[in-house]
Amino acid sequence: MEQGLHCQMGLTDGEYRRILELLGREPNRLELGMFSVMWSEHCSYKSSRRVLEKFPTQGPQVLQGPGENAGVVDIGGGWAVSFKIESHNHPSAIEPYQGAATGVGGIIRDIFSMGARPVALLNSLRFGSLESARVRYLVEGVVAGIGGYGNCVGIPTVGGEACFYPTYAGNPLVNAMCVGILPASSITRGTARGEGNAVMLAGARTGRDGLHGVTFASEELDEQSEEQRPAVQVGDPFTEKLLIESCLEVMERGLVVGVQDLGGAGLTCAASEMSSRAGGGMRLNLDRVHCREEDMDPYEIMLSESQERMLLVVEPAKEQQVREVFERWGLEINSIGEVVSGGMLELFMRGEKMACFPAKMLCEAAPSYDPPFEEPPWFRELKAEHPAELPVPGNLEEAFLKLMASPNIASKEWIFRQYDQQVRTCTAGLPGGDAAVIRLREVEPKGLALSVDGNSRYTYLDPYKGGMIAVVEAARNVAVTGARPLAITNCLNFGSPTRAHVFWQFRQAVEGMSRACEALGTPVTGGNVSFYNETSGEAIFPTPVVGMVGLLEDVRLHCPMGWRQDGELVCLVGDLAGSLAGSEFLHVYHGKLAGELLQPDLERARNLHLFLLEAIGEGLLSSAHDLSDGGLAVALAESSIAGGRGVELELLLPEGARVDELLFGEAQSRVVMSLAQEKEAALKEKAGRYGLPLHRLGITGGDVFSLKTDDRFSIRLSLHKLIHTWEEVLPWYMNRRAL
Amino acid sequence: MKFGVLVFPGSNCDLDAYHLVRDVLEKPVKYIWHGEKKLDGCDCIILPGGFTYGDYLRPGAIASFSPVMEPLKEFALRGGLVLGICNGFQVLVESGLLPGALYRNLHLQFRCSSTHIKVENAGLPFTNLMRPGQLLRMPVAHGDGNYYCDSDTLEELFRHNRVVFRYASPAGETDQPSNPNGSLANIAGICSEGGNVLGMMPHPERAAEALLGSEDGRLVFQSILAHWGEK
Amino acid sequence: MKKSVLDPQGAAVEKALAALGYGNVGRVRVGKYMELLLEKASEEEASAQVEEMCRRLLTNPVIEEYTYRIYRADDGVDK
Amino acid sequence: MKKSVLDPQGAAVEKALAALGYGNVGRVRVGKYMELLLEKASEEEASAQVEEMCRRLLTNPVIEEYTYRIYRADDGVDK
Ligand SMILES: Nc1ncnc2c1ncn2[C@@H]1O[C@H](COP(=O)(O)OP(=O)(O)O)[C@@H](O)[C@H]1O
Ligand SMILES: [Mg+2]
Repeated sequence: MEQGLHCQMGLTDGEYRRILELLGREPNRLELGMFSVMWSEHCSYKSSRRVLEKFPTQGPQVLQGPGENAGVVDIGGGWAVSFKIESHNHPSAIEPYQGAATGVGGIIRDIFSMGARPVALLNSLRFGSLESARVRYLVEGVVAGIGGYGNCVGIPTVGGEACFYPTYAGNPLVNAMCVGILPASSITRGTARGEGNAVMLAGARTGRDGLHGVTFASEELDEQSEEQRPAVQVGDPFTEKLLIESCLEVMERGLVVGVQDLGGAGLTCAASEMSSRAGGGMRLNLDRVHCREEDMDPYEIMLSESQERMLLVVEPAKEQQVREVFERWGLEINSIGEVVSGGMLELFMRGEKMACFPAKMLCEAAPSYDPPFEEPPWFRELKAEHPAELPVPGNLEEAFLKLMASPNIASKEWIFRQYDQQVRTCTAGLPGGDAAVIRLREVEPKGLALSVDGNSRYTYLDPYKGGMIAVVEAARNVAVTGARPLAITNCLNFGSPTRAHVFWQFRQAVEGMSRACEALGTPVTGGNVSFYNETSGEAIFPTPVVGMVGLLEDVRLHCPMGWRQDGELVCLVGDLAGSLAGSEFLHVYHGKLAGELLQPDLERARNLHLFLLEAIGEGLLSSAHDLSDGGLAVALAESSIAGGRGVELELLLPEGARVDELLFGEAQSRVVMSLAQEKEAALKEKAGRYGLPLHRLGITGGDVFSLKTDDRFSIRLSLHKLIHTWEEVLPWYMNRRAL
Repeated sequence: MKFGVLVFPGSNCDLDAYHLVRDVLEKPVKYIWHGEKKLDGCDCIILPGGFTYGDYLRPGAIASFSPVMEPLKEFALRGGLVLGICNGFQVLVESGLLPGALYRNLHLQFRCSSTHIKVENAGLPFTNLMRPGQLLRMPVAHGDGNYYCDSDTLEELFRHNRVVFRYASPAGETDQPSNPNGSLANIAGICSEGGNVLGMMPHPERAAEALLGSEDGRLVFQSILAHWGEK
Repeated sequence: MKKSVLDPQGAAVEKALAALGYGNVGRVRVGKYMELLLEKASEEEASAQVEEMCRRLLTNPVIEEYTYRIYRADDGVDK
Repeated sequence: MKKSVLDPQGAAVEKALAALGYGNVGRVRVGKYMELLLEKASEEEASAQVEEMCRRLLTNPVIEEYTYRIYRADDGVDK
């Protein structure tokens, strides 16, 4: 054994000793490679596992919690929804188009390997400032890559979020989420049960791409990263589309025992996890793996991360039928081995035994750590700063326009117009609303409301409250469409877990998210952790992203965010003024990120969601839009823009609040809504019953956005100007595309 | 009246066309696999949108050599109704059933957005319930919808009223800002000499139900039924 | 791409080059390049087959032109 | 495209050619072809500039390789 080979592969000396102990001998290069990828942070969750155990994962709706390829929740009527979010940050930083595209491909495979028909995609994107040409290059490539893949496979991309803060300049975040539907009684799992069953590898050929991709994902990015070129994979969405159709067909016809996609750590991961879950083993003959290149050795075959491949476990009697399905779709499929009892993973090539050890050693026996953690000094320092000591803007209209033109608030249409949002003809709420709304043809008239959310300004200032807010905001986004929040998936994007400050952030965020999930009754069914998001020793803002699924009992009643008619009443449910702490206004106008966040009131959040469910279900509301970045003024403007009509608003400055806190302050559990004037009494009664404050703000109509406070005209803009300001930001930046 | 929806590897709006005929029009419909050698008595064939063969090489190019294209050509020659939507239009162009070419959008991006199209020929089996000059709202979603043909062909298309739909502003102007892809003369859809083969980039099947935001697209299919003497 | 057909990719590349300071670059055209390996064929047979494949599938005569070159043995056929 | 990188287009074209009866075609790779006209430059300068442009913009070194050829006068520069 070469000295230090394990180090090159990313294993520590301690881990190597443990491998020696477990095996009772020295591993050969192939075995060591397999250990190194499976024991990487990406595959083993060795630093995060014990923290993640804190997530609430139970609930009557949960059919499959964390641990499988994706979670599954019951939606009634015999149907269920499978969903998951995953990061592809590092690959996207190196090759934005292919990195993002293969991220989408990977998450889709997680969903259909559960037996679910993928019906929607979402994504959460974080980049540096658009002033940078490199950042614009990344944005252009990532967005094109997401579209290029999703459009071709025919799954609509229905929503997402995109933020721009300097912290992500060198390490963009690309998180992709997929949602699928399946009969509640026929979940397929990734298990290799049944001694003698065939192990079949289907789809693309195995090439030398992506060797050690997971190790790459478990390291910080540095100047050398661009040289790590062999790790780059190219996505083939056409093959993926064929894989979806053929896999779903064999699963629907009950021809398979277990299925798992080949993602990070390729065949090594799929074979060992499927075996380990079933408590069994596998004997694989690597000569039978269809390879793209000649002379691939066992090491390369086992570690390749070539895309668009699936591993299936099939009873011998059904092998031929399975083969026929894949071949009809023009895909290659080979039986590469069989399930064996006893739990050993045995690999052969050219008649020789190349590796042999218990599959569990790669999975359950993987190390698990409790990294040290420590509250960072800036936590208290930033909290002690009081944004309310800053001067109130002299010109509120100018401040407001500045906010509307922040890339974080401005229209994201430049992004989502590159995505096919409507294929499958199920999208009832297009991107641009609070949550995407899709109908479910399988269980009419039910529908889903889907949202991804995270606010890294908040999580940087206070990861505990920020984590809580991510859940609360995602739930509110689906609730304003009239949906009941069901469950979440999440992607935890952080710096290196070996830094005590980062690990403190991680623990705090998970804690906050857990409390919120418990309070809202939305358990965690799965997710993904992405550590080592750093460039040159600098960690990104801690960025937990929440993917929320909400259920609409009748999709036809879903509530849009724009004013629907002239002459309707505009109301706010929740507190009038918010806080400037960590607000987008503070960032945009004062260039600051500081202050102590308000503690989110989880009880109120829960009541608000119940209130919305009832009010929308009874048809009281014409529109509803949640308040988030930019506060009340921005939310009102967005409802005007979305509805294509103006509004006359008169806001009373609450006692003790400043006008910038009223207009631009941020706080949770607030929603602006419009309704027919005669329904006001009913709404009041309902809000009262749920203990929610209700404020009358104005009347819709005309083509002017007019907002008065204290008898002064604060903001008065033509709708045209408002829309123009908000719409032109991203196109303006992105037209300066040259490097 | 019976509809057939062709399915090529990589078709992905096949489901949408099928759903539209079965659930919205409530008419018989069946999928026809690209490897078939006959059309099984269908009266109208829909070539759906999608990315046949990944749109690798050129959109529609590889699909245009599918076995099913032989009976389709015969069917079209005999006057059978053929509707190609988006990628289906690209297949029709590549196979020579319609003239010209569809290539990369001028701005080089995939574009999914709502467009208005103006009815230029309301006398076809696909448009007989429309008024000339009527505006329809329908989404487009494509990366290669930039219609091109040489000037003789263009003249011939206009002379024989074969330009069926053109992109227009909400006010009905066929101007440059309303053109989502750079197509020659804002062309959104054209038909064959006999008027029985229509290719269009916008998606009528995505605009045929109130829940999806527009019902204008249903007119295309209702016209087909009317032509056939059905309601 | 034929000269008469507007080439959006070429135009975009030209603009991007200009923005990078390569103002002396003009008439950029972007097309496709393919390499294929033809087995068991004399040079003339190869030529004839490539010609036929180009016409039937590899190019679209409405918008594209093509040329090709044939190499022997070790390096396959270049179109 | 680098040899080690998957070329889905090439694979699809190869299959399509086989289906059309050209079973003797293998190893199809599809790439980009560009023509540009460089003004006011000696052959060496042109060479250096093309090299630089390829590295900076025209190709993606992560997945692509490039070669180029330079012609004089009448026909511009061929990459
Ligand atoms: N990357 C993206 N992909 C798809 N849709 C996006 C993306 N970014 C933003 N959107 C859409 O733009 C709208 C506004 O996003 P955002 O401002 O983040 O909303 P919110 O604050 O309500 O979460 C949403 O409807 C969202 O779906
Ligand atoms: Mg929102």
